[in-house]
Amino acid sequence: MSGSEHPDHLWRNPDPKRSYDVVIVGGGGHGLSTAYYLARNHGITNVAVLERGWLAGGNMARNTTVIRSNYLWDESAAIYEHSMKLWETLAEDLDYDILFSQRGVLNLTHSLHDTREAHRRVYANRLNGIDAEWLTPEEIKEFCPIVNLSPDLRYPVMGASLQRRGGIAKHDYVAWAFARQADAFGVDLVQNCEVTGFDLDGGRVTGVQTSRGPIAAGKVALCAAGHSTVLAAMVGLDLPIQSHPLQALVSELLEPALNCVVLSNAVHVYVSQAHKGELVMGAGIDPFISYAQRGSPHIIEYQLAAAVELFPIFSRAHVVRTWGGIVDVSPDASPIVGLTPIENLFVNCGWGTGGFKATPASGWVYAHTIARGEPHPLNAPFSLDRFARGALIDEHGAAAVAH
Amino acid sequence: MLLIPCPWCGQRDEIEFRYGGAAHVEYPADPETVDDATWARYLFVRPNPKGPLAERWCHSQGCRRWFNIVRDTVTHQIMRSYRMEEAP
Amino acid sequence: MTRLASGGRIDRSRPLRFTFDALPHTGFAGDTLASALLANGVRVVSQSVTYGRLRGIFSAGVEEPNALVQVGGGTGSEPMLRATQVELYDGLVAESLNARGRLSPEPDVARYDKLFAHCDVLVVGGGSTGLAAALAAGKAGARVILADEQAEVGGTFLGGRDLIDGRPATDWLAEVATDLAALPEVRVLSRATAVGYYDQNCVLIAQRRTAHLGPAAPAAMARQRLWQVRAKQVVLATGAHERPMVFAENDRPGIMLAGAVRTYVNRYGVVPGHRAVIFTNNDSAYACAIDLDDAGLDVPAVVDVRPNPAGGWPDRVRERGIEVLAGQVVSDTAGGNRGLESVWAGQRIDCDLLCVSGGFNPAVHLFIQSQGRLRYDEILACFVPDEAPQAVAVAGAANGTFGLRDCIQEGLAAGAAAASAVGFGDGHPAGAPQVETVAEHPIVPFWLVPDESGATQFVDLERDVTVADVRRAVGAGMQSVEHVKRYTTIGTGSDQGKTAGINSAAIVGALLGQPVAAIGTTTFRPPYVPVSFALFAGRTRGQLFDPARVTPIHPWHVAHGAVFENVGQWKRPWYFPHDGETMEQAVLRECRAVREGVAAMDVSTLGKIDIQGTDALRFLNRIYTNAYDTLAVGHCRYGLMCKADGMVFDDGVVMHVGPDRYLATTTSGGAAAVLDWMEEWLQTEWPDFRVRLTSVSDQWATVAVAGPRSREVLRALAPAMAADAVSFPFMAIREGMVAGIPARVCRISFSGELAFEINVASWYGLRLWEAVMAAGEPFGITPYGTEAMHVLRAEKGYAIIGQDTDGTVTPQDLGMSWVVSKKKDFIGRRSHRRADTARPDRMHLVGLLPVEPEDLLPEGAQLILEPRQEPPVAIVGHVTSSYRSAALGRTFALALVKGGRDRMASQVYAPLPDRLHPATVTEPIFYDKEGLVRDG
Amino acid sequence: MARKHAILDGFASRFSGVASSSGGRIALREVPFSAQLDFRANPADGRVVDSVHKALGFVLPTDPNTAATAGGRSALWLGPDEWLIVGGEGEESLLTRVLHTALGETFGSVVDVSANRTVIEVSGSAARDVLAHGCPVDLHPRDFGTGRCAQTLLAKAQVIIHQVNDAPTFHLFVRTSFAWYLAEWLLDAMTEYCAEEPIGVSVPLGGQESPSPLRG
Ligand SMILES: Cc1cc2nc3c(=O)[nH]c(=O)nc-3n(C[C@H](O)[C@H](O)[C@H](O)COP(=O)(O)OP(=O)(O)OC[C@H]3O[C@@H](n4cnc5c(N)ncnc54)[C@H](O)[C@@H]3O)c2cc1C
Ligand SMILES: NC(=O)c1ccc[n+]([C@@H]2O[C@H](COP(=O)([O-])OP(=O)(O)OC[C@H]3O[C@@H](n4cnc5c(N)ncnc54)[C@H](O)[C@@H]3O)[C@@H](O)[C@H]2O)c1
Ligand SMILES: Cc1cc2nc3c(=O)[nH]c(=O)nc-3n(C[C@H](O)[C@H](O)[C@H](O)COP(=O)(O)O)c2cc1C
Ligand SMILES: [Zn+2]
Repeated sequence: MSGSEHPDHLWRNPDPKRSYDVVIVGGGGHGLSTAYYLARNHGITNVAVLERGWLAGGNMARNTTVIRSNYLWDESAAIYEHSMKLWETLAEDLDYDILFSQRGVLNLTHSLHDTREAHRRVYANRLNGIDAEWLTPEEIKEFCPIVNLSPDLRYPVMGASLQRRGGIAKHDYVAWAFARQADAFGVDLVQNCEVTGFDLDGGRVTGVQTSRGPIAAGKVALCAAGHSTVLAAMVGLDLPIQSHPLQALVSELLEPALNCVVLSNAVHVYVSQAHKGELVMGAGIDPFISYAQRGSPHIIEYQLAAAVELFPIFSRAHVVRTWGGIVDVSPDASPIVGLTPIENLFVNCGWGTGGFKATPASGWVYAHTIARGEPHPLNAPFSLDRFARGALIDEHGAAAVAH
Repeated sequence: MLLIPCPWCGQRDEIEFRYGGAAHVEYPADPETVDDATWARYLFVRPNPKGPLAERWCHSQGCRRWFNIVRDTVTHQIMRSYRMEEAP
Repeated sequence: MTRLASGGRIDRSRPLRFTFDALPHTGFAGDTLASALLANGVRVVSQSVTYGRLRGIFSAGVEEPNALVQVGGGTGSEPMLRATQVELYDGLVAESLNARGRLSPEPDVARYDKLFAHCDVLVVGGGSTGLAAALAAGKAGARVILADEQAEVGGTFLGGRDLIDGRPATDWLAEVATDLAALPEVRVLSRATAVGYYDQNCVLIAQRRTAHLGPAAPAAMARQRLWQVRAKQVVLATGAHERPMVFAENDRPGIMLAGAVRTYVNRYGVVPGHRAVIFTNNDSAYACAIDLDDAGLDVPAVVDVRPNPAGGWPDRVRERGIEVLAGQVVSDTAGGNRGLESVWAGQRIDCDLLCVSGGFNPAVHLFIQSQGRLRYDEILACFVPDEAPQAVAVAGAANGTFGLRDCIQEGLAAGAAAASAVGFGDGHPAGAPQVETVAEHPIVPFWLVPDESGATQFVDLERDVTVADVRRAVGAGMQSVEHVKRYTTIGTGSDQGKTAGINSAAIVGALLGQPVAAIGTTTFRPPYVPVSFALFAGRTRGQLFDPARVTPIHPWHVAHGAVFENVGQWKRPWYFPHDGETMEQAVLRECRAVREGVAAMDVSTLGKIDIQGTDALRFLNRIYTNAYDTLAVGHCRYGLMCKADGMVFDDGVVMHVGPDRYLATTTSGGAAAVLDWMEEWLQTEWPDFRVRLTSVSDQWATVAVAGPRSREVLRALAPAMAADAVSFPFMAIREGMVAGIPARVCRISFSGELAFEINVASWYGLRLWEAVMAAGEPFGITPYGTEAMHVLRAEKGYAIIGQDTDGTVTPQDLGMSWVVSKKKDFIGRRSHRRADTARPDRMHLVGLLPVEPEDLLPEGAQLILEPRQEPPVAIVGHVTSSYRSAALGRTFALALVKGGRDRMASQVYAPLPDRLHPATVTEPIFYDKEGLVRDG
Repeated sequence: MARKHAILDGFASRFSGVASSSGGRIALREVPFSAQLDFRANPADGRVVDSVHKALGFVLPTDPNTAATAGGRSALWLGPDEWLIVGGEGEESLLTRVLHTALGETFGSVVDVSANRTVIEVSGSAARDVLAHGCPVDLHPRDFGTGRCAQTLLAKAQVIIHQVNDAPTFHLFVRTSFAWYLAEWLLDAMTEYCAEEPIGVSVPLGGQESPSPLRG
């Protein structure tokens, strides 16, 4: 039973008030952490988080919980590392055991090209103050014995980068922990409240229309992940975001078998074993746009073929559930956090397949941006206008393959 | 697994196709005269509606023809399939 | 023993031995592990996951939450199987689990496969409804697949004692099975569970094929098969799952679903106890009382929550002297280490078997996956299918139709309608057979026996979750079943809450004062039952995980000891070591051969695209950054292409091979993407262009012969071809016979040396290579691989797309403005003018000479300006390529460096784990800057 | 003239073993070196169509996924204005000439792709079943049949499948660089059909699975 892991009280279920200083649209991890840091860091508590469904029922409920900060570019490294530092004290800060486990994240490489890129990242990480190591196959064997290191693999493992401080946390608990503290500060968490329109006064936003009536707002902060363009379109704002299905799956509970997080780009796998014992595995992104929270089965088939290749021991584990989320993909695979051309309207989106790990930092810098009306230095590079300038922060990793 | 009606080959499994994103995106008539913002819109901003979307696919493992379909992004129902030269 | 002397569908002439937790037992062919365990009097089969409570077999099907076992004794060990679904075989070895499985380290040597199948009508579920549907559709002439998850079709009535047309229902079953077998377009799959319902009627079926044979399973036969069925119409006849009742201590061994108990008695000839009480809110469990009474058990009472159960069933039970405790509930139980001993129903009743029925939940899992919507039916007290966006019909118990005759009728109608919807038959079903019906007394929904603490009122047996947990969740502020699910873990076990889900919703509703209809269900997701990873992987394993592409010359490389490199899907020789040589020695030797003598490389992997038509030139000018107007027939030119964002995408050589006809090469990994890219622009943006593109990558095998003595080799191979520098200038193309093979020869060089690329039809590739090696022998010709090729090109400063670029690099960044036309528009041109793209301090490709000539910088090493290492340190670039050069007698590197072209001769540092490595920034060209050796 | 080398040379003995080990249910061989021309022309241009008809004896098929055959040569529909013209070994120059003549001055293209793909021939009563393990296209006789062709995937290789007779015999046109992979895949997919004894499993009533997984 897991009930006893949780506090007796999480949140009230208030009806929305007529007006708030700040209305946050979207009660996912980012919306909730934004509300929390608005209250905690900036003393702004007359805040509502409006959620169309149940709290943290979007991507926050669906992600594979991988946490790491070993991003390539300086700008990304800085924001994700800020997040990592917040994770390291988050359970205490929020007074909730969020099962944050720094068990290490291993990134396998399978070609010279992969290996070169991994080295590039390891070296860059170190200069950015992020822990990063390169492991040879022998060292991988020691660190994670169940990885298949046979040279007979179609794409044999050539090595791996390792971030020991990386790991996982329990996604739902993280959301509830932020929600509980925000609630305690007086933030209204309003569920089943869909934002259906915006009130504008000239070029300024003054409130929102919702399925539970109009709500006036000093500032409106979008935090709607896959639905960001749908909301932005209501005020005539076009965001460079595409919403794609991203699937994941779990096995039944198993005795401990996998002691760290393993990622592989080439033989597409990302997998960890959650604290209860289920293997949690992310699949590939479906190429098409979808809001259905489901994807195609061949993606799952490929995923499991890759998993069994790399972990022969998984062969007879069973998939007990697959699901999908709606990820908000930006052209450079980096988030968009900051101001919009509309006064008092802020945007936070584009975290795509990797924003869970950013949950604390995203809320931290977004709250700052909302409170001050200007970006925090950490999110300044992630402005919406970077696309016009061409100042992209390309985290896709290297593109083509050599001659 | 979508079943996609290629206007030429008929209904085929999604795995035979390559996705091409939104259809009917206009290339700026004279890229040299548009400003950076307009050019960036062309490069990066695409329709992303919740509901029907006109989109391009290429039957890359089949007849290699690009074509358009209208597909609902919520139900995945495909309402229409038409050739490149046909009106949207 | 609790096995009946006769009856059931087991074969008493075939005893089977098995062990459970190391104790030996015997069952019969036709048993499941569960029925055999019950027959052997095994009541405790597991301990619960959190509290370690004793648990027994609870159901007879997929919904089983308790009897999870590890099974071996056949071909390998498999965790977390349901004893209710494991068919018994001789030698089976099973162990109990506490709802947590064990992965076996022994390799899984079994085979798994996949099959694509197509049909007009897919019927899921082979109970009375599904059989009727398949029969109706099949008789109409449609192609039909009927999939049932059990070892034999028949469904629920195999566990009942219905009469059809006055005879046992199994007689009807035999007839239907014969009829179906006679229809050539009907295929019946057993042990085949539909696990996922996807878009456009794509249904995945997981079939167990050999596990039930145990050690006798043929090794060549796939153990399991994944069917990907594409059906024009689907009929879901998946039946219904019985709901348990929620009361204190409701998890003891001996407490079972009433329908399951009937199945054990009637289908397997097993009575799971001696003295049985029934606890129900509906009529169906009365049949259980009668079956048990007939089987000779003591049945002291039926506890019925309904105040006045009347009508056919209660009467029949009362007739037998079984007491009906109307308006009563079982509120508590007592027991010991063998399970149940008594129940409390206003009075203590001793019993070792409690048969519970809280009503039925139609198995709507697949329907929901198909995007169907549910509606709550107040009369039936369950969620039933409502709107269906796909071409799917639901029939029988899955549709809330619970009478056998109605099920058959609905099945026939659904089958006929589905067939006629796709052009077979008129849609009118045949008449249904006669089935005796008993007047029913309606169900009274009943979700929860009142209990103060709720701490032993189990809602989810597999996950060990109680009413107390639900109460805490709701108390904490949770109002959605989705939250309650996640807070308590109800429904997240390997049974996915098949017996827990609706009860949990109803209890939440009760706590919030809302009807179950308003609470709704959590989301049903694939797979319907657990599916092994291996089955999803199928035969996509080992060397079949991904195609390994090879050139026609590949056998030679293998025979000559090449070490291979994976380049995309290609297998390419990386280097050819001699005996006792290290990689470094081999590569230096291969490089030296190119620079000093002659060497040959298989470059057949390059992509090749035939481009022809009167607009071909116009087309090339738009695709590539440089212009082709002045490229004469018989000549070729290097070309670079960008994506619309201005970033370098691919490169290659464009040959002008005839009037309006070109042949473009692409990088080995980029071929497919480049062709798709070209077709996309051609078909979508420039449909009026008269241009045709054809992939000819595999048509041609290509051998590069490079080095100062390559001309001599060519002369030996093609005496008729003038090969001197004037007759055959750089970037010229000649056609003619080479080694007796029609060939196209280009004077292209990727090393700076005199070099020729000889293209022949791929079926001549191996012959050509052998001829080149033979002709070159007098000159010491050396085969070389990709590594030497990389070194040589780097010495010349030629960038490799994907190594020296990463999708963020423009041609200008590479110092290749010479290949960017100022006069014409091309894809990506506009992007080069954007503020950030035009910045002078972008990353530039430069050369690096480590200060110590033996210092080999690792590729990927980051560069800094100040010799300081405390992070964070401003990064100015990174090493993209780095090698030891035979020609230079030292190491060198290429790097992308911020504002690099303005830093010539300055120092940068690569901070590596051991220390700082200084290097000097140079032009990215190290060898033969003046291009003197090109002509040999 | 040098001798050609068939890309699947090394598979010959494994291929030929299939017929006996499958009890005659499958036969497998490489048919190398056929002449293959990628031909693009406007199908509405009667002059082109007539010219091809006169020279080669077939009318270029315009129904998607169909092939026309005459005199041992075929035209496989590849797209609305594209065909693969297949002839015997060494006929590529002849066919090139014929097609160029047919095109005349009209817009189109002729590309010799004879060495681009090899042909793997799979035939026998179990052939259809074997292909169904990796091919998403419905090859059932009601939907496919002799004279039909399709460009699709077989496992992870792109192929053109052409059913040439009712045996049934299928010609799989596969790019030479994928031929090894496809050969290995086919042999693997045939395992169950090539076991010493035909594999059938006795199952209780109603649970029949015929030894051949695809009936009819
Ligand atoms: C399968 C999968 C695996 C992933 N794995 C990882 C991983 O391992 N590591 C990692 O770092 N990241 C991962 N991610 C990404 C991560 O989940 C997301 O980037 C992150 O959760 C997004 O932020 P969020 O939590 O605020 O979004 P969400 O939880 O999606 O929150 C957005 C909310 O906005 C609400 N909303 C939308 N429209 C409206 C409206 N009109 N009115 C009111 N509310 C509205 C939605 O209902 C939703 O609750 C994964 C994602 C998926 C889908
Ligand atoms: N008296 C009652 O209240 C009551 C309630 C429920 C059912 N019933 C009886 O149950 C029978 C209902 O007939 P029915 O045919 O609709 O249901 P059924 O339960 O007889 O048959 C359903 C069949 O589908 C199979 N199945 C379920 N899901 C599957 C899947 N995903 N893939 C493959 N197979 C799957 C089951 O194993 C079963 O064999 C009737 O005999 C009816 O009288 C009675
Ligand atoms: C890290 C993680 C672990 C999970 N573990 C389980 C699990 O053990 N059992 C289960 O049924 N679902 C598990 N889920 C999946 C959820 O049940 C659910 O599918 C997911 O939250 C998406 O919601 P939806 O399927 O209701 O749309 C897990 C999800 C995540 C993100
Ligand atoms: Zn097509």
